[in-house]
Amino acid sequence: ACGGSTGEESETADGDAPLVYGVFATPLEEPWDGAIHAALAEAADEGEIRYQHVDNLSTADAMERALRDIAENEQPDAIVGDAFAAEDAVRAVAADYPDIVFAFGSGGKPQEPNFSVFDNWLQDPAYLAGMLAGGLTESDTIGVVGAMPIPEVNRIVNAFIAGATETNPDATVKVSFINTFFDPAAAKQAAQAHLSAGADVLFAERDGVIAAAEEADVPAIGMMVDQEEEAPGHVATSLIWHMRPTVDAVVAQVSDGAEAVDLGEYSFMKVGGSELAELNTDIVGGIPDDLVAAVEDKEAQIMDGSFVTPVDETTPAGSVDAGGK
Amino acid sequence: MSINLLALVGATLTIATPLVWAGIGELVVERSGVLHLGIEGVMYAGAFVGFVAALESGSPWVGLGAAVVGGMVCGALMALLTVGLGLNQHVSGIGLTLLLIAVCEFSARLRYAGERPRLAEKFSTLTDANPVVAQYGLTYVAFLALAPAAWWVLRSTGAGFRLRAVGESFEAADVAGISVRWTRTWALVVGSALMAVGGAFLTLAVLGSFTIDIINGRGWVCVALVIFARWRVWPVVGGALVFAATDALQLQLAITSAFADVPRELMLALPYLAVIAALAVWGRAVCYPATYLRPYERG
Amino acid sequence: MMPVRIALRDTPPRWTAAAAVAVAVVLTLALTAVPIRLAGANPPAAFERYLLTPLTSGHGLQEVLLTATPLIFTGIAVAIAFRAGYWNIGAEGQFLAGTVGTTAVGLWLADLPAAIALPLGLLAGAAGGTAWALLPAWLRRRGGIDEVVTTLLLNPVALLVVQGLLNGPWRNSESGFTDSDRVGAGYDLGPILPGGRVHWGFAIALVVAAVAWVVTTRTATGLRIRACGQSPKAAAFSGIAVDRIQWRCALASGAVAGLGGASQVMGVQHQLTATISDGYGYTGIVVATLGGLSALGVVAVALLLGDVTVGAQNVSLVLQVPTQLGDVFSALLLLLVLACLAGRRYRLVRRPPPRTADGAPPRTERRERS
Amino acid sequence: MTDGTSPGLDTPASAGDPPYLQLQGVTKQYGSLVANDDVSLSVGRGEVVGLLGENGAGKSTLMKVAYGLVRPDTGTLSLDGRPRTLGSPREARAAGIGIVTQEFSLVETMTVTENVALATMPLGRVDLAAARARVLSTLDETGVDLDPDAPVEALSIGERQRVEIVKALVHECRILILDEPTAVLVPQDVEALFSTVTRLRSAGLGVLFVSHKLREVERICDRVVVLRRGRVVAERPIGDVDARTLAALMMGDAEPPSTAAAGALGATDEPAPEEQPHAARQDGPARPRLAVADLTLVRSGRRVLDDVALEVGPGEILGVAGVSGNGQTELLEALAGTATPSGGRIELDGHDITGADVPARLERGLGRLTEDRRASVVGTMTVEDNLVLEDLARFTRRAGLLDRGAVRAHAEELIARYAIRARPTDRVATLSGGNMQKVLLARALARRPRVLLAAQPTRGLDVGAYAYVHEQLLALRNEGTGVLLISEDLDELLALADRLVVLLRGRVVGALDRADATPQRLGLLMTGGEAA
Ligand SMILES: Nc1ncnc2c1ncn2[C@@H]1O[C@H](COP(=O)(O)OP(=O)(O)OP(=O)(O)O)[C@@H](O)[C@H]1O
Ligand SMILES: Nc1ncnc2c1ncn2[C@@H]1O[C@H](COP(=O)(O)OP(=O)(O)OP(=O)(O)O)[C@@H](O)[C@H]1O
Ligand SMILES: [Mg+2]
Ligand SMILES: [Mg+2]
Repeated sequence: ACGGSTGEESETADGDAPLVYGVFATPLEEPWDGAIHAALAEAADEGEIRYQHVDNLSTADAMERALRDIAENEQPDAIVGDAFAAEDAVRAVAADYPDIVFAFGSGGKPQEPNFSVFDNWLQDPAYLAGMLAGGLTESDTIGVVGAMPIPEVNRIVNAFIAGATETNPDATVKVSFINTFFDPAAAKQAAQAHLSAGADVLFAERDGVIAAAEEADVPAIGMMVDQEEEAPGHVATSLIWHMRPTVDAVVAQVSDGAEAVDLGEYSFMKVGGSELAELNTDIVGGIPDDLVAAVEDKEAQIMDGSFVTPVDETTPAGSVDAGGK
Repeated sequence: MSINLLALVGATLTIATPLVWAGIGELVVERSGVLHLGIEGVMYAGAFVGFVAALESGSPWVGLGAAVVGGMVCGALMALLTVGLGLNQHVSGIGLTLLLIAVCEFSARLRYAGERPRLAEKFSTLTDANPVVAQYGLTYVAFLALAPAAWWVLRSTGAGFRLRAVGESFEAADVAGISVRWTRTWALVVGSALMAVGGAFLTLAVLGSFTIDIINGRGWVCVALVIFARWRVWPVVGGALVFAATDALQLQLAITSAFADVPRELMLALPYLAVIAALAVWGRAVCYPATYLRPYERG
Repeated sequence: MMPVRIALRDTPPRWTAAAAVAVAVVLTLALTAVPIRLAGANPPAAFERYLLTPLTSGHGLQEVLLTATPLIFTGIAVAIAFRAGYWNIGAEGQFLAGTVGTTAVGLWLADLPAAIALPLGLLAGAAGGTAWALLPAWLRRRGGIDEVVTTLLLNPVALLVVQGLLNGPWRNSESGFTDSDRVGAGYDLGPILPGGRVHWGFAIALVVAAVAWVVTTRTATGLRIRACGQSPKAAAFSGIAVDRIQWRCALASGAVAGLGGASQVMGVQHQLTATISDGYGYTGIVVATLGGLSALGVVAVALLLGDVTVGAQNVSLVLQVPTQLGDVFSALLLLLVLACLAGRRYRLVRRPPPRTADGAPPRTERRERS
Repeated sequence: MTDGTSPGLDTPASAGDPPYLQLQGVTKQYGSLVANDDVSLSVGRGEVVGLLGENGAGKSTLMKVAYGLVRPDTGTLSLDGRPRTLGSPREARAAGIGIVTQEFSLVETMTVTENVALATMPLGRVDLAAARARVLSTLDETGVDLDPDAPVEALSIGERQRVEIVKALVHECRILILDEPTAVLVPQDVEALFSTVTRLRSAGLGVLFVSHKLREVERICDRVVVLRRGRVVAERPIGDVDARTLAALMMGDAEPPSTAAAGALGATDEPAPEEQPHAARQDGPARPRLAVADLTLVRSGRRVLDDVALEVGPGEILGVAGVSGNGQTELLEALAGTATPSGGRIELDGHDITGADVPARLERGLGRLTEDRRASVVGTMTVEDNLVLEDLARFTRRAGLLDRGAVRAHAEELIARYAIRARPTDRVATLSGGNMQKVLLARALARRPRVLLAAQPTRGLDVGAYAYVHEQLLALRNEGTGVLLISEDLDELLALADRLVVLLRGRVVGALDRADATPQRLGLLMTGGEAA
């Protein structure tokens, strides 16, 4: 995201470190691609890779143009990015350049020989966050504001609901989507609709919700990065996506030769692909110790594999009576 | 569950606020015969400049001031293009929007690479009594001061008459010794300042943070509202309220189980369809300001 | 007092257009040098890539044509309507409606052979665009309801329709992501040159432009359309059915925009996605007006924008500067080209030695304004 | 450049004190066209200077220069002998100059009062009540009749001209510029204007008066200046000029105006001899070319046309007199096909065309010349395109392709035949109204109409054009075409019409033969003073 600076860093980086290109459909400001970019930039800073990137390739022809341009002229070792909305183009290019490692965020299957896919599998932290929310709510109503009902969001929201059900069988989880990745103002209005409908805990899958929570003085749960500092008194915790393990897997492929695998589980919590930020117990109303204990206990079960969070990618209904379902 | 009426009204007022500010700004400009499609970009610039200034200074008031100044500069730029050089208003406006958004996003990228700073202090609602009156100061000003003032100025001051004269007939204004160029320039400067405030409302009051795409088409809605209102102040306000009300309603319906399986997109489309319907019902024969879209040239 | 003054030309000579664009380019370079430095790249390298690189390699040239294709469609669409005095700001929505139409047949009748699929797909796109243009045109004709508002507001609605379909019936059956399945292979508009990226949609765009050119400049209909746009009153007085002509142009405009959508689905995306239109409809307004509402102008401007778009992407990719820098560049170029083209109407002339009867200095200089 | 005298020397004004207003060496070019070429002109205290010249001679341009509306390329302007810069009308007003421009300069959506007050409004709150009072007092000082609260868009052309005059007179000024103020005024209004001017003149007002009507110039001017092609070609005290010489001066080498023109211009008092009004109607009562029966048109509740009945026979010119705003415009629209009547019947050669659209009417042989030129041609299109606009079918080859060659030939032929001063490729907007009118005339006559509607066909035209249009109308009449001539110019009606009807508030209130029509009787009928 850092203008030219990234480019210059990469030049200073170790000459024979693999050259990895980040190719993103949305601007880096969008949290999803932002997370991928952050991990790659971090790896570059550590000299693991040389890193270049281009973002905001919203149409298939722009995406394909960039990929071919890179593959043709820049001799990269690997290309990482998101193939949503351009599956065809990306896979076509990958097929034309079998020696380059392609690792793309995608809902599709891997493609021989060199096209691996990954995704942000945050159902584990989402489940834990749900438990937390279920325990925190007194009105038994929880509000969730999401971008749009795409699988990655759905399974997070559904896991969240499942978690809430565990700690609070009577909880009602209300879900609304703003149908755009941005427009935090709309997200805030949606959150306020939740509040007016009685919600007293909010899950901020999108920007703007935390502002509403702050004004209404209720706890909220952040997303993608630790958002605690945005509202120290109100952000109970955040779901965090760590792309680094995935990146390392890609780097490994560069040295051991390209494969076509599903890198999905590198986003799972037990491999450190995702986590729930440290609980912030000094939020309004605090967090009861037994709830903290319950969450940490479940976290441990997930880490040792004794609990596997169910994955459900169906679109959650606007209002789910957790108990009822 | 039932709809919470108070909350609905409160949300309506908040959602309508930026539309009222920017809409009245657009109205002032269009009354002088200039179509200001730069509005989307000016709102965006207002939101960004206001945010940056507030962040640096730590005071939202400084941010507001900066937004106003920024808006005036944008207006002057639009005036240079459409009044000074007499360029096509469609292209100038769209071009200005593209330019301003690009410049803001570019600067945002350079300044805040990655992280999302928040304002230490943002405008807060004047009271928390109940959702209806728990509004930001800018909302109160928009409805209780700006709109009446705009209405009065246009209706019964020389400034208003000059604005309309220029919008209706170059020859008449000219012969009456009214400078078409200056009038239009001032209209653009003042109007754009109002638009910028509308944009800054989102960053300085509603969110206290800036993200790209923050205006997300609200400017285009304002253009539509102004034409829909036939360049009259109160209908602009009314239109903004209709739009905002449907939007707020949609947000509440989306989370009531009764409407769970109505397609969300249908509800999201409601505000636009509402305005079109309103126009279709009592929007016959819009007559534009006579000098609309025409550059002014003198022998 | 300056020895020269600025005077209006009767008609600017043709070559000045090219000159104006050149001047605009130079100014743009000068103005963008600073931000480019700020972004940590060196301006000359950037400029070369913005404008020249795309044009110097065969495959870069192809990318330019590819990028220009949707802009030619929307540009022509807007030009048709504007010429007739129908302010269609809704090309964006009509373009999207076109993509929906094409995708619909492409999904439901996926297995048709190309011979049938191609015309059907294009037809469906045009039909979709026309359908989306129908309501505003009808409101305008029946109730004199202003089309600017209605066409403008239908754009976001069209996008919502796309999203609704992608969230609902057309959700990708494999990935579950919100973009449709691939349309039947029969619907693919192949590359014009084998292995190339420019698809036949570009050829169709050129044909559409050519037809538009002939109609507006060579036919009686074209004359009627211009009359309606430039003086509806006089047109009506001369017995031209203004309403009907504007109605037809409105629908034709929608059809062409929809055709653009079809070409984008069949030639580029091969599926429907929520981001399939990169604001082509709005850019079309710019292309049309900058192109002077003439078919040739539209094609020229579309190619220029295509060049800059490709170049901008290339810059951000190779020099690692933010993509928005490209947007800054093209927005500036746009405004400056507009300004320079307008500037052609003026020329400097040497002022004849002022005659003064009583030796009083002539007072005219300070009155000069261009 | 001017024959002999340098401007302003032998004029009463400059005998003692310097002239109020003096323009010297004014040159103004538009592109290649020189609108004013080294023009010098002065107006003194209590002096009325007439400015004459053909269409496009440069009169309006010069007036606009004097008022700061147009910046000359060179030249100086001095007030009371002191050189001044009039960068803008604002300064001109401040210097005490008032103007009635040729083209209306009114805000249609504002009321009469608001229009009048516009120039003097402060930025802050305006006191419309006071403004209204001022307007009312000016109205009865000048004997002009207007509703101060009427929105201008609701006013007829004549009424709008009155507003313009009130606008100029309501503010104190020392110099008044009147650019063809009478072109659209009825006799009563002209009288009112002239008496006001005379009164103010004796109070020291200096007036610049532009007109194409020599009779008016002779009446109120002390001195005339003649422009041709942007140059001053003559400047004479009114005493030693007569209509014919002036006309000759204006048109330069062009042949002197026919007696018809001279007659219409009042140079000679008896109607021109060689017109034989009934010439073409010897052969008994033929079937009427145009027959209108109880034609009614209702607009916003008002019956603007009320049971109008007319008949125009072959080879006959029927004149329609009336104060503007009494239904002439609507009558024209209803007949031309641009307005649909609420009731009644229109027959052309016995065919009912009441419901027919414009093309159908054109097919039947209807030709139109309207009062609003600029709404009858597409200004931004070329002369040749405008000339074929009504008749596109004839110039279309198969596949709808336009036969450009034929269009060009057509244009060149008409330009030659009707002496239009323009090239086929000129944009019509750049033609002077006179030539614009010729274009319309050519377009209408080219289709050999069986019935011609002519509304204000000579409004604002110069001597040459005026005479020319009249000759064309008479020739057409003599070929057997039926002509319906709507005009507010009584001289014109009396010179051309075989029979006359008078419109008052949308009804026909009088029909008389030309023989027993006098300006007095008509004037009475037009103002409702006498029922016929
Ligand atoms: N705005 C303009 N642009 C280009 N040419 C102009 C313009 N105004 C005037 N002209 C040219 O200057 C010439 C003089 O115009 P002007 O209005 O002074 O004529 P005029 O004497 O007033 O004619 P008329 O008797 O019809 O009023 C015209 O023939 C016209 O070609
Ligand atoms: N937009 C324009 N471009 C070029 N010339 C113009 C333009 N507008 C007016 N003119 C010129 O200004 C002159 C005066 O214009 P105007 O409309 O007053 O003519 P007019 O007074 O109607 O002519 P007439 O006295 O025959 O009625 C005309 O000769 C015309 O050539
Ligand atoms: Mg004139
Ligand atoms: Mg005239």
